[in-house]
Amino acid sequence: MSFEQIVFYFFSAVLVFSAGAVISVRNPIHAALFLVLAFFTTAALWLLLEAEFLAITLVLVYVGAVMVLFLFVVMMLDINTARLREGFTRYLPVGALVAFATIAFMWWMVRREEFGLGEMAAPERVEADVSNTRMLGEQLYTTYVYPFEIASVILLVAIVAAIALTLRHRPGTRYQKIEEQVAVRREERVRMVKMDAEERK
Amino acid sequence: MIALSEYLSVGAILFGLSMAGVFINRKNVIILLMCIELMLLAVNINFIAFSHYLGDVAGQIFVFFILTVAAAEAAIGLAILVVLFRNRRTINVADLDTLKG
Amino acid sequence: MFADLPLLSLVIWVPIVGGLLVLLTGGGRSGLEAKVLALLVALLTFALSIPLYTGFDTATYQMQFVESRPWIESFAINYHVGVDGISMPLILLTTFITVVVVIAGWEVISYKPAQYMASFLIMEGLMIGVFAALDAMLFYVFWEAMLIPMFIVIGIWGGVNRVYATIKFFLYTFLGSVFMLIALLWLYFQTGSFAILDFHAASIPAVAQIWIFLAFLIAFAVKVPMWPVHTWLPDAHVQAPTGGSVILAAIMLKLGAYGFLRFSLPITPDASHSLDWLMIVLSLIAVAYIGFVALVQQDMKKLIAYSSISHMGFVTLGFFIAWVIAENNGSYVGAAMGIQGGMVQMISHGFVSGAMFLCVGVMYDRMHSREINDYGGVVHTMPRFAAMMVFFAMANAGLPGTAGFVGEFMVILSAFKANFWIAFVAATTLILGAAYTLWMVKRVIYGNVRNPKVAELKDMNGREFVVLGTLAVMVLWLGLWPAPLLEVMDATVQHLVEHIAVSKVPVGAM
Amino acid sequence: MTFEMPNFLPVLPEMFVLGMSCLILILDLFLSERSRVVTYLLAQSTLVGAFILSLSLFNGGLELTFSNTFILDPMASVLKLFVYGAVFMVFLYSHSYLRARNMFHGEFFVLGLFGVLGMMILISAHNFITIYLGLELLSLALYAMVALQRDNRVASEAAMKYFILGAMASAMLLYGMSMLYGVTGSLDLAEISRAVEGGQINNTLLVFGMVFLIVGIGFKLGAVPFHMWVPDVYHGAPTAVTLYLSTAPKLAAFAMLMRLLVDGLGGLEAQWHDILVLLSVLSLSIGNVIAIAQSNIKRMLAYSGISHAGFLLLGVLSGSQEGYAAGMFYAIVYVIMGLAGFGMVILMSRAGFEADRLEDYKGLNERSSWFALMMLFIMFSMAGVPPFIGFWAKLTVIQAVVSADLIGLAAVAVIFSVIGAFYYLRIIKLMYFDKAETTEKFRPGSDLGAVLSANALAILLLGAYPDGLMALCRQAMGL
Amino acid sequence: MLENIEKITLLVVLAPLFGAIIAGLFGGSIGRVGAHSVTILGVAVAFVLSTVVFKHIAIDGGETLNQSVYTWLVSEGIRFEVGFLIDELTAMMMVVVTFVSLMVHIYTIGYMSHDEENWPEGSLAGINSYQRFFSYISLFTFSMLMLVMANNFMQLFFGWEAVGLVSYLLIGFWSVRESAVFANLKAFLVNRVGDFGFILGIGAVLMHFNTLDYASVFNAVELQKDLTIEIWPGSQWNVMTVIAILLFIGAMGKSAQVPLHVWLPDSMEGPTPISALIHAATMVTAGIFMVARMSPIYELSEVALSFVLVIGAITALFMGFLGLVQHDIKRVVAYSTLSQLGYMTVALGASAYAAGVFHLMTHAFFKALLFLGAGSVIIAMHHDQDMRNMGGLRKYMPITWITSLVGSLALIGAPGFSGFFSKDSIIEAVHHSTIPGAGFAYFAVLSGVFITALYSFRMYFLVFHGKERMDAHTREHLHETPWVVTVPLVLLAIPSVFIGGAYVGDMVFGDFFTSAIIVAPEHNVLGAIDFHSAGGMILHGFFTAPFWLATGGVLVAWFLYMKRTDLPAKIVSLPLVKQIHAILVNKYGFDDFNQLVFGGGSRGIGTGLWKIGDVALIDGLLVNGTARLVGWASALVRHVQSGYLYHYAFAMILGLLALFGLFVFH
Repeated sequence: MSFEQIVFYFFSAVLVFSAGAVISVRNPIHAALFLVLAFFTTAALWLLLEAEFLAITLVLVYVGAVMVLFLFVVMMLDINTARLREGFTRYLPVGALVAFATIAFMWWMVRREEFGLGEMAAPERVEADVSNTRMLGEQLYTTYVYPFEIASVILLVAIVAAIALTLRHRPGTRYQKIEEQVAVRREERVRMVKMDAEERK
Repeated sequence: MIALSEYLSVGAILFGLSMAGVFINRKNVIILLMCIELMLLAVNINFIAFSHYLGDVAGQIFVFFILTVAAAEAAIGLAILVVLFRNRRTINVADLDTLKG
Repeated sequence: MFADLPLLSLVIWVPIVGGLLVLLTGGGRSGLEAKVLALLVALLTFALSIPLYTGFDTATYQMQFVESRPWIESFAINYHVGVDGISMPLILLTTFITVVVVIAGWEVISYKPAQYMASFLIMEGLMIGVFAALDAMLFYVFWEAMLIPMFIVIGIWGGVNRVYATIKFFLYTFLGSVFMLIALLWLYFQTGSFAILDFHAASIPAVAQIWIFLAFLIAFAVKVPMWPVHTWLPDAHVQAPTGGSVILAAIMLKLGAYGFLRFSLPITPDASHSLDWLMIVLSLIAVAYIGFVALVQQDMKKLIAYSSISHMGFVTLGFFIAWVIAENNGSYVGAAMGIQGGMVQMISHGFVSGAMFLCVGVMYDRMHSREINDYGGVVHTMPRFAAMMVFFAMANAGLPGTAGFVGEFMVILSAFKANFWIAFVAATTLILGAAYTLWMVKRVIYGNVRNPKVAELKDMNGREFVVLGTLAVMVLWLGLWPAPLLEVMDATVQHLVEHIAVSKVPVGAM
Repeated sequence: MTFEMPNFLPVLPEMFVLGMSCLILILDLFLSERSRVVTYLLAQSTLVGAFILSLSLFNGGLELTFSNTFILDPMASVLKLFVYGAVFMVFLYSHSYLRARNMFHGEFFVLGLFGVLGMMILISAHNFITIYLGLELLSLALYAMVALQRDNRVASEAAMKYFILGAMASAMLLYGMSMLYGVTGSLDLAEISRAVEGGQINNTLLVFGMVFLIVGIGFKLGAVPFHMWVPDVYHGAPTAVTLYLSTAPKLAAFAMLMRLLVDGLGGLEAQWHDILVLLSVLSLSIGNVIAIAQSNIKRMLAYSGISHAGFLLLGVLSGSQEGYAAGMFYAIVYVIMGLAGFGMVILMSRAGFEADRLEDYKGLNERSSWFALMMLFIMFSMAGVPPFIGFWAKLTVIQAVVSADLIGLAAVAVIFSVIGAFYYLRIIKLMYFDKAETTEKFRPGSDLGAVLSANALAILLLGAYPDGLMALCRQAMGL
Repeated sequence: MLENIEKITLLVVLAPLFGAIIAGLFGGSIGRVGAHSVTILGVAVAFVLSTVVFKHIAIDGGETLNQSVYTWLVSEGIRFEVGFLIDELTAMMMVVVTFVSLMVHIYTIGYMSHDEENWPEGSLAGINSYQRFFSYISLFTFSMLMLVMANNFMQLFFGWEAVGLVSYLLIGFWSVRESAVFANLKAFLVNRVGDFGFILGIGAVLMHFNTLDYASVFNAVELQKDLTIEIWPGSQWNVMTVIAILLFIGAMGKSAQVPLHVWLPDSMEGPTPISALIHAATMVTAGIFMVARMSPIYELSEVALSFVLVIGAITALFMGFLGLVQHDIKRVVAYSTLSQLGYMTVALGASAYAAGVFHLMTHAFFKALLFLGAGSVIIAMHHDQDMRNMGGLRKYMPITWITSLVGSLALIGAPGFSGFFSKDSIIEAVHHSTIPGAGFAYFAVLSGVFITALYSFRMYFLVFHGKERMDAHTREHLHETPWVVTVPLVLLAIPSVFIGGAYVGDMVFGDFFTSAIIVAPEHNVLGAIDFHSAGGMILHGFFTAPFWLATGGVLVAWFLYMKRTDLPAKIVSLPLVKQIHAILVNKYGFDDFNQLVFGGGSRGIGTGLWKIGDVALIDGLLVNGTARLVGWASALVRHVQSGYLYHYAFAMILGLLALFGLFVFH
């Protein structure tokens, strides 16, 4: 077993384990942390596949931003550790069977000859001075400029949507409205009251 | 040498597991969101593996976009989650059964 | 004077447009505007349909008054209408009966009269469209669209159980016709056209013919209706308002029978031939089985409804007797008489059953009951009405001299030519028809007045008298001198017989 | 590496919509609650403008640009035109509904327009990436719109369900894309098509990938068994959003189906044909049968939508240009009918009253015979009764099926459409045959009433002259 | 020679129709006098013109007239026409029909003058019932003329049914009486059973001759006589036999032959004038007329003739018995009618058509006379018809008494009376007949003579002689009926006595009917009788069995009902007689059987088919069952939509797996 293989199998095993943990642990915070682990191991696998840029991005964007967001929401919502619901164990065997069947089938499909080394040999290692980032960038801004623009719109939509959904104007909140304060006139603030003098008792 | 099928196997198992996570999980919705992230991750592994073995950079480009979209998706998903929580004070999957039949 | 007008189109569209106008009037407070307008439209349509008869060339079987223009070019669907000796009398029947129905509903309908009248006018146009259409798709559109106003009529102005009845009516007939649609499409792909006359000319393999025939059969059998898909009819009739029952019995049932003549027989003569035993058996079941069932009905409308099914059995019997005649006699002589008998039966049944339903309606409007047992001795309070009712009952029982006789007579004569036992079973209608009709008459019209409400009945008013009287004249006229009707259809039917006598199976094919 | 300047002309409508959306987004910030109508008007003018642009670009030719990631062919043009039209109608229908529910904000329109953009991208996509991105743009906008009424309990539940299932479906779609990418080595539809037809590739793997694609497509169309979201989301979402989500996106979904299966995997027709047969039969049966048991009209229309999806699939699976044209015609007709159907729900509703229970339609004929008549048109059209347009849609589809010699399938389809007729009839029964619970006349706002009347009358008039629309669809398919 | 015979014949038919329409539609405005004037005028015109035609055809030997009035319809070149065939047979029938009808019209004026009493208080139907009655009987006259004058089967059937219709209307004329409206329904339905055979017979005729015109058919019978038809596999029937039997089934209905006779006694529920006109003189003899008219066909089938003979014989004998036990005066006459119709039928079966028709004619007169006499009694008895309440009426109503006696003598065949000639010729003819069944028939007709005499004079004695058994009130008001009643009696009595002697020579033994009736040489029984004139017959008559049998009958009646009036009751209580009596009172159980088997049976079948076939199977199982199935499936499948996200996801995965399994694996 070459070093590469050891690395591969190690990270793969960790990845699969952490994925399993994500779906099975009770505490969502633990799940999120296992997900972070999964991202890290995946990034390692991608490095094996010479996708350096994406591996780094995955760590930076996902671990650094998305998962933080997740954790933030978990904390913010103050969600209790979920109770196991009735029926979970009852239907678990069926669910597990289906899950197993699906995985088995998919696995069986991808382990075919066509994807073996015979049909698809591993490519030569690229030279060290070839920049994966540059390669991606060139493609991204030429051939895939149209999708790139769309992606930006998607992000815009995500922003708009997230704000529209969660931003709340609390009716009780008080703001200082400077322009109103400046523009105020005497009549608005002072009311002249005419009263008959009261007799002093 | 690691065969392409090895990577694909990892992707397949990961995908299958996360898919199973969606329906086996009867706890809170946030785990479902994580499962979605895992599914996309599995797909990404596939793309990058293919991209590597085909020697074609397009797969990586696609992964780039998937990552972007997944981030956006996570944002919206969490936003919906927040709205949901505010409305119902729960995000338990089993409680989301007002609409049925 | 009429030669330049697109008469058929006018006859189709005047009532539809008129109906929409009636709908738009909203009827006013009393609905009088709607009624008057509806009557005018119905009369106009009837007037427009008369030149179809006077200008009809009886010497030819060719389509007349033909209009054709492209409609949906993507699928070669044309607005193609025309009439021959088979459809023309039915169109006249439709325009005539609609006038009757409009008058019959005059003061009876107080709830949303505008919608009521509009429904009937629109239905009239659509039914005429069915009879006139020479393009299969146009036919189908009219055929299905017609269900809508009927559905509404039964549902809104019907009896207690109207919802069940009308939905049953709709779904039954809808189910029937969708299979026809598939058959029409299949034919379209064989011939490259939706023209019915092209379908007639197309040669079709035997097995395909069987399937097409069965598809048509479901559609038409439901409409006729034939046993065992007849059960919608009693329910629909019982629940429908009088006008609805009249249209249903007088015209809508004819559509199914017309379909056999226009589609099944000429398009799939070989399948009709090989399945004629089925048709004959079903027809005879209709005559005998339904006759017995009619006998025990307690509800007058239901009884008449069953009697309609039984009478329509004669129509289908007459249509499908041809090959048995040919087998037993070596020639098709006598087949035309069967088909003509069926045709006459259609027309006469239109008048007679319509009149019977109107009679029940006259009583129902006063008593709000259709139960035979609630009546008895009506003759003592409504003698003029009783005379009418007995007259129509006799016509229903097939008394010679009335319209009801002619068709049955011809069909039985023709059936005898085919086979003694077919005629035997068919002729049982003489007994059964008389039994159920006259037994009802006995219990309703004659005898002592048992129900105090009957004692307070008022005889027919002028409107009812006009309606029934007109129908009586028609029934009598058709019974005493049916020759003009036969003359109109003779060439067409002769041609049809010649047509179906020739196999359409392509030579050398299965 | 040189950068070739792409031809921007075909993308002009997309650019216009994007630009206008951004403009509205910004402008909306500065508008007071009372002048919010400007947002609405701008959104509508955006659609009109896009319509004009697309129409002027519609020349029957085929153009690829942006390195073949974008395609403008007649199908795309026609579908886009109807998308604008549909969304235009949606906005027309919704504005008073939104106002009554304090939802008349810019977000609805902006998200709506972004959704339109997503649909446009999806319709014009010629690359897996653009398909995916278009789909996601559309979906994200839709998820947000469903949850837009923030204090609505059911809406947020619906949004959550929609989101989870939608994301899962797109993940599956992606998995399928990855497999196809792996075996064909390209993301470009034309190249994939070439590779598939080249016959060098193992069929099993292609089908394996394709199955995942079909899951994604089926989900978007709402075909059984990937339909589970449809009733809950249609039911839970605010009616204005339901209106949006049940109409225009179907056109995009149809386009996606065409792009992926026909343009991309045309070589696998024999395989996807069988799958679509299964899906369509399931959709027809499940959709029609469950609809019968519904008591909520939005839910009922949702199930009816599922059955309509089955019909749409029937057209496509017949595998001929005629069939595709039939499917497209069906999709467009369904959109027109769906607009009217949900439009009626909106019309009937008022502040604090959703009018989504079937009983709410009791005795409508007494309360307003005109709108009862309009609803009658809509229902009969959906049931496929002539002379309404819905009939022609079913006809063309069945015709395509018959022409492919699938008579048995046609028979199944018509039988289920008869079963389906029952629940449409029930609405008519409620309106016409039942007594109203209130005798109060029903007088909706005249503008909304006019819109609905126009929509329903269009159903009738198009039924009388369906040729124009049919010819357009056939032209779009190169017939 | 008559120039305008075509127009005259048309007028014969149309005059009564005109009267009927006027009286029927405008009865209210023209009043009673108007109504009976116009109808009597119409029938009188018809009668006068009929005699003119009779003279022209029968006496002056005019050409047989075969004229077409109009074409009813044409189908496949076969013309169905309305037209007249006037030969001796027709001419005779026309005269008989119009004469009896005229008498009945006149008689009705008296009989119906107090008709309003028969209707309940406030019944609007009773207001113009008088006019309506006249309209009906004129309409009947028209229909009957159409029947006898027809020159084709179609019109024959038209007339056949039309007289049935009028009979129906008249039996149920007093529609307030449940028994009347039951009787008319029964009459119509039983007749329809006959018509059922009749129309099949017409079908057979059309099938083999391709025309319904008498002349063409009769010309072609020789060519077709050996054709066979397969009724059920393996049994070939001669076409002529089939046609003849089917047509005869029609005749059995109309002429009330066993077993289709059941309606006739019940038809006595109608007013007496129509019992005389329709149910004795004319309509019921239509069957006889028809068979005689079809003699060319019947002559070709010995099977059919035997059938006719046996049926007739059974009717003649067994229906006579029933007359013995009736108490209702009209029912006695009715059973005697049945029995006499049996005689006529026997004559037809024996190929003695002329004798049959001759008996038809004489019977028309004397039976009408008897009925009208009975009606006269009924009027006097204030519509009490029970003979047990009568007796000794002789001195109160002499004209009625005398005429009734004449009628009774004619009926029993007292030598010299017209009934004698006709009945004796029949008996002689049967005696000479050799076809199967002739022996039985001979026995039947001979026994019938005794029975006839017995019941006739039983009635006669019970009514006109003996103790006056009516209540005092009735007795006080007993008096002879007005002239409109008695004049017809007298006018009918005349032919009852004389017509037989006057025409027996020509009609039975002469060549009066040669152009109308065909008899095969081997069947020529009348030719075998060895006397040929009235006088000879009378002389011969005194020495034959019938005379003695009749005399015996009269004597027995006298003994039982005049001399020892206690005896009948005693005889009836004898062991065996008691049972026979019970059978007779129950009319052999025909009515009960029909009620039970046909009435109950068809209702049972109907209910069964309806409840089980339509309601349970078709509607319940198929139609609503499908709907329920769909509804059930809907409710069930609906639960899949559980609302739980994980179920939804699970469904998607299952769908994916299914697609894998089905399509990726192959």
